[in-house]
Amino acid sequence: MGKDLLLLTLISLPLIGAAINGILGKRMPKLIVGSLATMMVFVSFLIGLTLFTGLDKTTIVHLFQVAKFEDFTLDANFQLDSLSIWMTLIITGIGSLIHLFSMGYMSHDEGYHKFFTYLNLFIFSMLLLVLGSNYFVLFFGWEGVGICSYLLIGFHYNDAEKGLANSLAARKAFIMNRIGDAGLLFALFMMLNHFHTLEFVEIGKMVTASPELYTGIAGAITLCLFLAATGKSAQIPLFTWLPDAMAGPTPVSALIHAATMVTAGIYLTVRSNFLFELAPTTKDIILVIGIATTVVAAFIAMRQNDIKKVLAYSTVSQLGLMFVALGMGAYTVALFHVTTHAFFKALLFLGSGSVIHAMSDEQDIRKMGGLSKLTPITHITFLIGTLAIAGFPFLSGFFSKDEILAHAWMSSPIVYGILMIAVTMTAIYMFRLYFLVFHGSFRGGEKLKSHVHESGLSMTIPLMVLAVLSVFGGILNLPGIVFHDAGHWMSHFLESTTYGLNQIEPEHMDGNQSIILMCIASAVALSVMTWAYITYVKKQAVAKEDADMNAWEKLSSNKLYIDEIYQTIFVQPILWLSTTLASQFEQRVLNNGIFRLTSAIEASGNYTRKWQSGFLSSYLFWMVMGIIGFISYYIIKSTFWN
Amino acid sequence: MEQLNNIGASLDFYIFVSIALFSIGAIGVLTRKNMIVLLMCIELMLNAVNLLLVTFSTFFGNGEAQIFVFFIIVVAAAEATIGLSILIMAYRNSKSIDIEMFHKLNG
Amino acid sequence: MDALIIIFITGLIGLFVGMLKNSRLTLAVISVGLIAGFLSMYYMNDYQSIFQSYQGLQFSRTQHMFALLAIGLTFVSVLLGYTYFKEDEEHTSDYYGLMLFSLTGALCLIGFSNLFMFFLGLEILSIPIYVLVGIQKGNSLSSEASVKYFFTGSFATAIMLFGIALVYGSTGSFEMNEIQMALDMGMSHSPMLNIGVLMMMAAFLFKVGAVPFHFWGPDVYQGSSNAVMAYMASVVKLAALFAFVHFFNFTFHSVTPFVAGLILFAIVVSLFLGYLSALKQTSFRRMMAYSSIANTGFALFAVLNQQYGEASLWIFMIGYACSTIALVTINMIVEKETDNIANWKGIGYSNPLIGITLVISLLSLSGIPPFTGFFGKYLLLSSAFTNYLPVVILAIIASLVGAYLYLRLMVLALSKEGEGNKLKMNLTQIIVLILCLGGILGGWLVLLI
Amino acid sequence: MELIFLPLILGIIAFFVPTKWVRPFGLLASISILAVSIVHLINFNTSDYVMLFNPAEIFPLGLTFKMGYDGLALVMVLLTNAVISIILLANWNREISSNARFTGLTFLMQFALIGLFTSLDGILFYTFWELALIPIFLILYWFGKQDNNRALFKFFLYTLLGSLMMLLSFIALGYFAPNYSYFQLVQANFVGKEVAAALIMGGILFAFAVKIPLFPFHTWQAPTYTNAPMAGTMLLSALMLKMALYGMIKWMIPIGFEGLVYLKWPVITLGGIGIVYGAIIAMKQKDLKTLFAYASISHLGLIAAGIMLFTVSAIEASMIQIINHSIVAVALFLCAGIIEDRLNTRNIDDLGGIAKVAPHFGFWFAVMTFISVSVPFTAGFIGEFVLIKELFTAHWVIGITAASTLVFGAVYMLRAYQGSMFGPSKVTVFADLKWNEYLVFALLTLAAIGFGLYPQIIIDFIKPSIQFTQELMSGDLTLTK
Amino acid sequence: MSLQMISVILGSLTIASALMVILSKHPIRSVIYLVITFFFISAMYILMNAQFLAIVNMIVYAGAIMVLFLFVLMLLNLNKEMEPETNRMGIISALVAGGTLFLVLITALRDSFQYGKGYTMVKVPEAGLVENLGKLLFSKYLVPFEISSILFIAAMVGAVLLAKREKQIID
Repeated sequence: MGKDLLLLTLISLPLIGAAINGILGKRMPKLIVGSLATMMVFVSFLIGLTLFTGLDKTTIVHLFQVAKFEDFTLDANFQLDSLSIWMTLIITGIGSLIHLFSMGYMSHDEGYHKFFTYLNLFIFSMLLLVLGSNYFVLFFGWEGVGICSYLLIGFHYNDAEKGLANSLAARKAFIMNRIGDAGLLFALFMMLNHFHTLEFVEIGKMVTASPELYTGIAGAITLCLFLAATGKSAQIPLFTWLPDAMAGPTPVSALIHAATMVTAGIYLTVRSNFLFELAPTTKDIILVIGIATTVVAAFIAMRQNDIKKVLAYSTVSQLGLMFVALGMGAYTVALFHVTTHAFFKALLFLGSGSVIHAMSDEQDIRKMGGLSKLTPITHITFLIGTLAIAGFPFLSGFFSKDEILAHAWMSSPIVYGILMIAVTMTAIYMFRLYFLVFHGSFRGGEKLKSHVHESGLSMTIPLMVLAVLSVFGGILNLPGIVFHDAGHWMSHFLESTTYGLNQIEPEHMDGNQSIILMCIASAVALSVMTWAYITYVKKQAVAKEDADMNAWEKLSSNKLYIDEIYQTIFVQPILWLSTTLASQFEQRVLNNGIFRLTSAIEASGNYTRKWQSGFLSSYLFWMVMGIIGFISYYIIKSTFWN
Repeated sequence: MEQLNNIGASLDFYIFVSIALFSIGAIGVLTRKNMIVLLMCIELMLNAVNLLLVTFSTFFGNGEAQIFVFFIIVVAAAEATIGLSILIMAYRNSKSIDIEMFHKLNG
Repeated sequence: MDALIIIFITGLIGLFVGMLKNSRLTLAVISVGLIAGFLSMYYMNDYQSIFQSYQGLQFSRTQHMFALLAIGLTFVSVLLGYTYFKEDEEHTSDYYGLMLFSLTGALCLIGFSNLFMFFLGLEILSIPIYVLVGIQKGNSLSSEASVKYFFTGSFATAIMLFGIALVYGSTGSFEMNEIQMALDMGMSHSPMLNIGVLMMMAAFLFKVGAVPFHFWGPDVYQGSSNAVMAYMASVVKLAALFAFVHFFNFTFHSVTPFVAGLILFAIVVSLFLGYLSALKQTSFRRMMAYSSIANTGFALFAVLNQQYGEASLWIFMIGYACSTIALVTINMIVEKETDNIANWKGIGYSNPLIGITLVISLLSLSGIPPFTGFFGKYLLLSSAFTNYLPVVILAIIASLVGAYLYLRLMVLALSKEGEGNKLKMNLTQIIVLILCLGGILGGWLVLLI
Repeated sequence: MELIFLPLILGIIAFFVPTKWVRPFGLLASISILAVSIVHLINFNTSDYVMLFNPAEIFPLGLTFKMGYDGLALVMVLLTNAVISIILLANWNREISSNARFTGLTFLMQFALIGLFTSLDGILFYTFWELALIPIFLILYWFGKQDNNRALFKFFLYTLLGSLMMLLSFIALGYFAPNYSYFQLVQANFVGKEVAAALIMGGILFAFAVKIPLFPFHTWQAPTYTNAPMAGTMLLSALMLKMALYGMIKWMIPIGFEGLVYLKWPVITLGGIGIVYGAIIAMKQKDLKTLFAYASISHLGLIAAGIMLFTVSAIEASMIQIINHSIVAVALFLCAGIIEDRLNTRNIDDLGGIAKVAPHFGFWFAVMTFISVSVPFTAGFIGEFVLIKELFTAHWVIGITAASTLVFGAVYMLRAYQGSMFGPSKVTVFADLKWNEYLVFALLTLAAIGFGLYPQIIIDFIKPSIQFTQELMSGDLTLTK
Repeated sequence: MSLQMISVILGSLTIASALMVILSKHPIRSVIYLVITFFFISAMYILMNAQFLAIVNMIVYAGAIMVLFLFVLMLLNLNKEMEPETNRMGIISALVAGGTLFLVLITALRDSFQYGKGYTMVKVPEAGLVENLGKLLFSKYLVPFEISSILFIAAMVGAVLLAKREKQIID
């Protein structure tokens, strides 16, 4: 099998899985449905591995031409290079684990086959997104994942209590993503107008050949691209959909809203790095937005009581962190964090899924506690995930975060300082979450307690695999200072797609400095861990009820009122406009205006009729007047116009 | 001979008389309510036309206009006949020959 | 000439056949006579007439067409009237006779080439109509209509005669071509001639029923019977309009530009007044009368069009007349005690032939292609387009009001509520409907010949 | 020949078919018409101009009676025939399809539409334009709500006003060309008379604007749709409106491009306003049909604005979008019709939870919703993509305005979907889809995805026609037909 | 007394009697005044050497038509004062309209007056004679003459039809 065919097989397998499950799934046993879907993704992963090992240079696979317009063509082309294969591995790898997990998690659900259909579709779209060789195919994937996300968030629309909320959350996610999509579209238009192609490679060539020609337009394009990225990757100002998106089943949150889809924005930015490099202003904007997002999200996460909401805000915060890296031009670093984040965030979500599963769909951490004994595997894996995200030394998150912090230190101590605050907050809310869930006493009542049980194998195996990955993920990109030979393997691997533009390399950093930064980070993580242990285990502090909160806690637990602000600023005015236009302009001006006109015309018939009085003398009178008028016309005209 | 052939007044006088008769007829048609009088006024108007035509006939020394007058008289007679029979019929229906009484059809 | 004699004699024979009180026989005689008249008119140039042809009555190609149309429309009117006339057996033949006499007048009015024939034609056309309008003797509305028509008509005749006298006074001739010659030689600025022309125009506007001489129209149409109304709206209007157009396009063509302003005024006011007043009517015939005023407004565009005026008028009139006759026939079928439009409710839905005829007639009247009404309007408007664009636009707006009017009638007649209301139709009525349908659908094909 | 007259003949026959047989007759007849047009398609070479009627002589009034099709027209003919088959299929289980009058009128309308698309003579075009109005009017009147007179009058008079303006323009065109043959009209020379050309085209455009409908001329649409029967709405929305867009591409631009420079931006502006206006109003509508009507204003505003750019890509994209809109219109109004059939209401407030009781319907409605918001993989995406791109290239403001449809479209469509399908379970009994409805949905989805993945098939057909226009506009073209 | 004087006096008398036609309240008086008007007009015809028409005018109008009018008046028993209460505004507006018509006609035709001013008409003696008219009537205008018979037949039929008393309206 040639590479082309392998690549196409890789992409189409999930689609085939989706098709089979979609059409026949209802009549097939659940086991077959689930394993078919999982196998499809897993085989894709294996193919991806094959391609990964055999990767030498950028390969472009031409499938067919979608349409040829006057000055541009739209092609369905796919591109195989280090970046795309890397993303493919993450997607299919994590994806197959989560498929596996879902087989257990969703086993009691009615829409079992539907769920797997959607999941497979999602994987397909995601593969389109990362494997497309041009922005057009990317956009297909981009929107495709949006649709799948919509379908999966609203998966439990039938739920008696939360059905409405679920579907509303789905809608919100889709619409917010659409705003970002519009940005992507504009970027595409501008590219079409200036480059007359959407192929990454060709645009890259043009831009690198004569960067000075494109500096102006690159700014505009990258701004639009970044707008798209904020939509998909939940950055300020378009981040509010992601926490709501946790309404979906937990595997969905893990796969889509933590590990893969939300990183599409990062992928897009990395993919377009040749443009971003020409637009320093955009990069600054990205930096600022990234910092703001990471801090705000971390702040909000501190007082959330829904286990998944905490993780969701944590995801937003981590994504912000990745954008900070992007804003500094550290593309591979961002991708490194994407990778490690995929491991531990998927792990955390799946862990929380396991907890929720065990708790019979209870998500409020105030009702949990002391689960460490009841669900040991979940407990251990969750702990690993927590440690990884909090930056416990030598776990995966530690390395990736550290790279970002190092870059931040390089660029400006202020940035570093702010990021440190965010990192601290991350540790705080994560340990709070961990201790409240797994330690202390069970707060959910006896009845619930009797139901609590460890999840089945299909759920724990992914947890264990991911835990291993979370622990050892850092190996992929060890800091060069410390591990000279093994260091920065991933960065080097990805170099071919980042065009070797002027990236800041942490190599330039003083070795001691680097180690000091690492130490600071470790110290923070450890001290927060200790503090949290004291607070939540020793003192048995519980999450407060709303009434007892002080001002900042209220702010945090109410998500800084951002939803309400958006509602007031954007949603209400548009809806008001809609009603007003419909009732005032449409109804009064256009509709009634016309009816007034017609009724005026009809009424005027009554006036004209009055002339016809019925009296003969009047008729004769008017005839005489007519003749007089005629002759007067003659007199006047012949006197004055001749 | 010249003197003998002078028919009296100039052309414009006859035109004046004719216009006057015509207008008087029109005023009659407009003012009077009695249908028979109305009919008579219309006859008056037709006679004004006759006078005018005869005048022109004399002026042009051409007999055709007099033939035309002849036809007008014919038509006037026919119209008078029809008019009077309509009048009788209308009178039978409404017991009146006041034209003001006929205004059921309006609007 | 032959056709005229044949028709006159048929009328006379009809009067005598009427004594037998056999309405079918009368109809047969009249029909045969009309067909014979039609054929002799059709083959006019192909055979040697036994009568000496007369200078004052000559049929050019267009006049020939108009004459044929007039005979044809009379035939349709006769058929249409059959159902109504036969109930009044005493007078069946009188109706037919008068109608045929009137037709001879119409033919004179179409074929005239001197003012004698014109004047006589006009009178022969009108006088039987005065009678026909009032022939429902017990009906006070009918006699009122007759009175009104007669007095306004006589008054208009007087005006017309005064105009003729003045025209004669300034040109010295009653021959059309001599008048035209005199005008061309510089007479057209003479005040006397102009006043004469204006007074004749006033009388013409009266005959065709245009503002401000339209007042008789609604009252007379409403007061008369369906058959007579159909005849008036078709043949009388056709002949009068033709004479009008003929006068102003040939004889008075050098004056026409001068009076164009007045004609345009008449057009615009007729259009709007006609359609607007029609909107609120409840009597069908009255509504059609107002609609006829408006349609006259359209037809008057022909007066301003020297080149194609008569041809356009022909097409327009065939569309208008066929539609009107078809609608009047339908009205006759549905009429109960009064000709209230409410009677029309739902008849089109339950009676397919009526429905189709009605829809097509109304659409043709609204000026929607590919019906003859559209082509008529199109021809008239397109020729007026360059010179009188504002008026054309006004006419278009007015025709929108008209479309609304016709649409309402259509909607009423097609309403599903009257379902099951099957109506009885005579053979003659069916024939009339089909003939009209043919005229509306195919009349414009004449253009292609 | 048979392409044009088959519907007419079948339409007339349909009036006399006994009620029992009307349904199969209608479907079979429509399929046979479709088959005939497919035969034409197979024999068609994209660069051809196939003349169906080509009399050499010129009749009075400048009538030429030329009829024929190029790729553009053939695509429209196929669209018409296919959509009518689909509509009849969609109505299979409804009472209306067993009504001889409805079937007959539908075929008459098809006749008028095919005639319109294949006419190559100005007067013929106008004739068919008007003719199409009559069957739809009767369908709306007889099969719509009984109290719909006001809306109907508005619809009829509005369109008639437009038509009359068009008539005026055609009359005026007669002064610029020797006859009304399309090939003569396109060569009408307006050099030095651009204002006259603009006025003439303005008249024609007015007719089109009413039918499309462009922003201030749209008031007839919502009430008409609301009162119309499902089939009538489909015919109106999926076919009638396309007449105007086709007219813009085939007639207006080639004939009067000299004057259109004056109209270009006004129309694009109106289109832009329509996009936003329709979308914003659609957001709060409660009646599904009204909502879709306003959505339609939004969609068609985009197409109209795109056509007025006169660029090849924009016009090609418009054609794709025209086809897509037909699909969407049939789909959405079918959804609304299904809901109305089962529940006798279309008010979103009264709906909710249908997806729970009728999951299949819920699924297909969702698919249709996504098709209508132009997600990738559907024809709408390519069309919208290129249209917005071209608008954006012309001016960034209009580009951004047009792009708002992406977001707003998602807002109102998802709101409609969510409001009726999800949420509180107000609806407890809802018969799921019938076989014909399945089939219709499946066919529409297939078409949408097919054209979405390979729109080139449409472009290949219409490209010669559009290039013809372009060459005409650049001024180096001589015609012989 | 010159002919000119005679014609002026005749004209004035004609106008005066015509005015009396419309001014007299009594219909029968109107008829009588109308007959007188016709006599004066006939006299003017004679002045203009249109003897044939003068005779015809006398016979047909004064003799036949007016008698018919009188006959109808008698028949319908309308010889008493029939003028109902008159609408003053209507009268005034009618008078104004008629007067305006007169003035407007005079104004419009005043140029023709100048055109004929001082020009006394030259009589062509033969034109109005019976013989000449008869020749013209029966040669050039034979067809109109014959066709006018249709008019008479129509009028006759119509008059009989309308004026005949029907059975159903006798009561």
